[in-house]
Amino acid sequence: MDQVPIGLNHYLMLSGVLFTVGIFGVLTRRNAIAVLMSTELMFNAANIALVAFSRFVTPAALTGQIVAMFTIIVAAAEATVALAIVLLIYRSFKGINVDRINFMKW
Amino acid sequence: MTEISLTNLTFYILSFCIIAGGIFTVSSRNLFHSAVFLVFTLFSVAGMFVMLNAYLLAAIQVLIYVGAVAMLMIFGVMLTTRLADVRLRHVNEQSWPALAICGFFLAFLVYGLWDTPFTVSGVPMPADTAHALGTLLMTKYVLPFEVVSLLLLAALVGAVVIAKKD
Amino acid sequence: MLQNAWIIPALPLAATVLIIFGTHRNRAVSSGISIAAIVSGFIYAVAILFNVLHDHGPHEFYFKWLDFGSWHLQIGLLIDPLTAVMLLVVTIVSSCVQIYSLGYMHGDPRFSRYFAYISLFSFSMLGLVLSNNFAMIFIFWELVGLTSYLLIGFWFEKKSASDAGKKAFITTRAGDLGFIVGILITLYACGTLNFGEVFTKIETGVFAGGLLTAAGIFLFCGAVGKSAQFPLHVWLPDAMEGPTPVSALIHAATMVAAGVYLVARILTIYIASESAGMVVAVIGITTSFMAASIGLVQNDIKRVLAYSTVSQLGYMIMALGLGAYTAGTFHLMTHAFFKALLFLAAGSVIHAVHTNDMQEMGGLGKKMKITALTMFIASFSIAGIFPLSGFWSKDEIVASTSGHPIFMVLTLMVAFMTAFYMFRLCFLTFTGGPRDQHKFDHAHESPKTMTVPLMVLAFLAIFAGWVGIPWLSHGFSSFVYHGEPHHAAFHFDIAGISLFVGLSGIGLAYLMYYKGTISPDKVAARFRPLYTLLYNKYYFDEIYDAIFVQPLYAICDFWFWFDQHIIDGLVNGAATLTLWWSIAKNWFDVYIIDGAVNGAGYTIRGTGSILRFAQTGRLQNYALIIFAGVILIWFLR
Amino acid sequence: MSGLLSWMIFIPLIGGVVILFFKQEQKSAIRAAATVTTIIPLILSLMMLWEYDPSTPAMQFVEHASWIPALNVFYHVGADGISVPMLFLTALLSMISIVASFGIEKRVKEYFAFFLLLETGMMGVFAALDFFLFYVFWEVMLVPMYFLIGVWGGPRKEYAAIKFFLYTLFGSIFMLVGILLLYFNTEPHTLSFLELIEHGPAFDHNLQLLVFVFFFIAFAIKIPAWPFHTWLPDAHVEAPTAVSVILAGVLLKMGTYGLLRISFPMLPYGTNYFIWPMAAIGVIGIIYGALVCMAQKDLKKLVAYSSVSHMGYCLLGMAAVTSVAGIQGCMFQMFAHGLITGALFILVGVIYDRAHTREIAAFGGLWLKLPVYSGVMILFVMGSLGLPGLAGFVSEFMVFIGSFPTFTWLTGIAVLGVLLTAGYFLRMVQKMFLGEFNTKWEGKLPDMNFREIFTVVPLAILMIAIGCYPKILSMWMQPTIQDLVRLIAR
Repeated sequence: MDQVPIGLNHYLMLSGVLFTVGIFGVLTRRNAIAVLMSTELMFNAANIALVAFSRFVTPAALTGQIVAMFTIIVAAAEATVALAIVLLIYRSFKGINVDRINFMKW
Repeated sequence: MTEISLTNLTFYILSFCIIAGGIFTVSSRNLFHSAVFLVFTLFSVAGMFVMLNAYLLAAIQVLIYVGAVAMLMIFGVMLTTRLADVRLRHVNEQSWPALAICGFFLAFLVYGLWDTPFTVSGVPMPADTAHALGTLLMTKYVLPFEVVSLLLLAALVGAVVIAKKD
Repeated sequence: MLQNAWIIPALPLAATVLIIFGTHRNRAVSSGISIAAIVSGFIYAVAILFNVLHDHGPHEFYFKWLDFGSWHLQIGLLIDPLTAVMLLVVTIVSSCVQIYSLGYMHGDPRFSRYFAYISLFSFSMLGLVLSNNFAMIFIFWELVGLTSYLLIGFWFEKKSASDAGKKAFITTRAGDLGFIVGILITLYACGTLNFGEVFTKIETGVFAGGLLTAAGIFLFCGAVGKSAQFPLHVWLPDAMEGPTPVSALIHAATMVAAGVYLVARILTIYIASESAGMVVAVIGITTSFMAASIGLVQNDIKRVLAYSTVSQLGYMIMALGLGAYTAGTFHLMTHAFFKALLFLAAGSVIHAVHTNDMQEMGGLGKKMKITALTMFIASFSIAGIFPLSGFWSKDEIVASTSGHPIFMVLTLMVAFMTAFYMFRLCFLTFTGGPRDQHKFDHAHESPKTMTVPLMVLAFLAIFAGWVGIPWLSHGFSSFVYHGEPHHAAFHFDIAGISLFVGLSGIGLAYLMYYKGTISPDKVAARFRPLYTLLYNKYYFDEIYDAIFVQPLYAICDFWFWFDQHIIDGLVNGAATLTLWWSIAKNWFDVYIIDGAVNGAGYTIRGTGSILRFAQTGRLQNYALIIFAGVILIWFLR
Repeated sequence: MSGLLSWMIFIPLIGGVVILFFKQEQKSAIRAAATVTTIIPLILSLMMLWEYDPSTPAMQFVEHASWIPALNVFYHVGADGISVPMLFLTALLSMISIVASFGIEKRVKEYFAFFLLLETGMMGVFAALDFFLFYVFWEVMLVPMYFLIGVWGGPRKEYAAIKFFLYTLFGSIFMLVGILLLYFNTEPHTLSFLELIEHGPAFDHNLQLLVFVFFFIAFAIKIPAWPFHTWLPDAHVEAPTAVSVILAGVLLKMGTYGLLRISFPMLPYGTNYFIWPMAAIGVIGIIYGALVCMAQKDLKKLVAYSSVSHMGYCLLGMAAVTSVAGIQGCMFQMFAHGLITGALFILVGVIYDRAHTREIAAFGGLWLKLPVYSGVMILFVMGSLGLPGLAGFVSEFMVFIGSFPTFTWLTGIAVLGVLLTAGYFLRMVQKMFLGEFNTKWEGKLPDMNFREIFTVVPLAILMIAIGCYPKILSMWMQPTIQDLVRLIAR
């Protein structure tokens, strides 16, 4: 079989698939924590893409890695706050099913 | 004969682990299982970072994601979810449209990424990226760095305040 | 002396004011004041008479009462022989009546008020005869009307009395409308209302022709109302609801004579305008004949006298219309005395038996000798029997018709009827047997306060006419005359016929009501339709009620309805239309204009209410759609 | 005393404001204050009569101050032979009405405050010599009147008050248009009565006709001339006694006053053009009012409709513009009607206060039990039906004298009104005062008390005095009326 060297496109493909999976999770999971996990997947998909670009397009500048690092940090912060909110929701709604939290309409 | 590079194989294995972990994460009925699969996925991503010569980032990924975020998730799951609930539906009623749309999305993505001619630089990655990253963070990106530290502080305080019982 | 003649009316006025505001609680003082005032007036009037006998005048005194622009109205005194005579007549009759009233009204709860009214009347009547111009005479004319109203309705608890007062006031006022118009025409034509000045204008021909005739007829309307001439005579019989002394004073002797006085006063007009004069004469004789014929069949003693009064007033009016100034005024004077006497005597009877109906009397002569005697004297006088007052004055009136055969015939017929009904009255009342024993038993002669005035008036009824006896140097006609003194020669033929007519009337009454030779009932049955017609007074009241009063009420009700529903309806309708318009506009505003605005909102809301189902409130839903949109954009790119 | 008119106008206003500071409970204090406040203008008006020089038609007691210079508006007041009697009448009737209002127990403070405001308006209308000022006062009157009827009135007070208000306002609009037409047709633009009168004959003829009609509508509603009269019975019947007195005694006079003061001298051509319709309306009013009176069962309504009839004489008299007698008769009628009808309304109020009904048929034989009341009532009824010796006769007679040469036939018809007036009043007298005493009132109807007698005595004295010696009234008017006739004849 024709050995194609693992290139940027492969990484991007991976990132895309992971991202899609993450999106699917975000769109379908009822549990808020599960949704949060799905977003983590999407973050990771993005990070993969960033690091891949950094590796292949601007290897000297390391900009992608820097951004990815910041993303991880922000994601961590996001996760803490989101989980705090989830806890709050849980206390208020006696549950964390996202489709019950539909008071955003009207 | 084309050299089957270990890199390629590692890539595919890791890719598989990532995607499979991801799929299980989003599809697992049991939330705790989801969290475990997530940790798995995150580890896999960290491995992928290594493949991309981003060692420091890989370390951070493991430390933060696996060590912190995943643990948070697990704590969250354990705090909020009665495990007896597993028999309840875990996905909402729009899973099929979402699946279709995601399929479309993936198709477009694949189609778009497959033959997009990215200008790939031939310059190899520096071996010691950690040093360079450290230098960059303290020089060129010092301001975002400080902002992020502030963000973390704010998130810390905010999380405490939000989650605090009155 | 003469310029202070205003004192004569002023005294009763003062009496009125004193009684109303001061002494009305004390009956004796009130009546005393009133009588003192009128008696003083009488004395003053006598003094004036002697003054005027000395100098006929006319004497005139006035002040400007009201002025507008170049015109002015006066209040003034005009004293000439006519005035002097009238002053005397009014004061004498008024004095007698007031003294008589002391007895007649004794015990009435409104005794003081009665005297206040009587004094007010005396004031007005005296003012009337002293007036020197149309405006002033009209003022007092109305005032006597007011007092007449008050006195007719004196016993106002009785509906008939208050009705009669109202009727009297309104009927005479109907005549006064003409009077006002006449005054206006006169003022318009002459620029003055002073009698003397107006007469001057007439004599110089400034005031002449149709305008003069119109003025004469309109002015006569006033007299028609006040003197109860046809067709406004209907009030006078009803006016008998008042106390009898009032009837004597106001509705026999003085006030009703005011019309005659007016015609006499302005006789110049009727002499200058023959047609106006003829209208006056015709009205006079018509009234006279009609009233006398009604008087034939009435049973109410006062109503007989009332119709007699109307009839006699018609006599005077006719005479004046024919230009016989002296005759008219002379009869006015004598009539005042004997008619007042008749009324007072009748009042005495009524006082005794407490009924007005002659059918319930009879035989009273035995119990009331003075009353009966005076009544007979007065009846002879009015019947024109020699040598009583009535003979002389009636003779002059008959003589005045000498140029007009129809008038003369009618006059003599009236004389016959007058004699008949007067003696019918006398015989029914005083002779024969009592028809109501109970009333007869309670009858008694009246007290001195009533009989003395009767005697005084009886004296005058006999002798007052003697001033007109031609052989006594034409006493009256050389004193009261119009233009040049006109000394009618005594016509033995006319006097003889007149006397014969009177005597035959008496004789017929004697046969029917004293001897009973001719049964009145049979006569009545024989002429049943005529009798019914006369008994019902030619149905004047009914006719007037049907053609004036009821239609007037109907018209008033109609116009009120018109006012409420048409005019006010228009106003309210306009308001309602505006309201409807507003409502329509409001509807338009709310549903169209605002509707458009709201409609936009509704549309959006409606759409939104459909679209809002997209807003599930579910984050993931949104996210899915966003995601789908992203893909779509990408796809469409 | 300088500023006499201003003091007369504004003292009631000041008094009204002062009364507002009283407590609602201090009823007697409020009444006393109101009485004093109205007595002062009365005294001032007597001083005005004293100082007034009746030998000249010129305006006297003139006050002239700039108010709105941009519009040529002045505070300009003055009095002449037309307004002096009216000012006196206003002051007198206001005082009497205040005394007659002592029986008011509801919202005493506001009542008297409104009443005093009303007096300011009335005085102002009669004194104003500037259109702007006139109009302001004219409208100022409306508001208190509206509230006085609408708050203190009878059962249908809202209807009556609104009807009165809207009707008058409707007329005011016409007046405003007329004022503006005159204002913009003078050069320089002016609102001064005197200047406009001076300018009078120079107005375009068609303009005169138009403006005359406008003014006439405004004033005819106020008079009220037939057929604009229907607000009057409603307003009268519903208004409290004292308000009726003012309404009949003063407000109605503003219509005729307006015609005499404004329309006639300013629009001589229009006036002469419209004398026939005016006379006809007057005569219709006389006869019509009298006929309608005859159908009345409510005493107050009867008096109200009699006002329509009596004001018809005013119109007829003033329509005879060439004669002093006619206009003078009109002025007399205005004054006499104010006295007589004012008193009649007080008397209606007296019986209403006792019996709480005004149904004529409900009474009977009152003369037996209420001799004073009945006597006074009959005196004023006689005055109203034109009995000689009382003021009503003089005015009617003068009106007839004045109008007869010009409107011979119309006057002839109008004379009928005298008879009809006698008819309906005597019917009323018979039903109420004569006959048997209606026993249902036994002991319930005390005779007039001192205060009530006090309110009518001045009116009775004036009525008799004018009736007996009219010169006491005509002396004030003579030169002014002659001058007015001259102005109209221009």
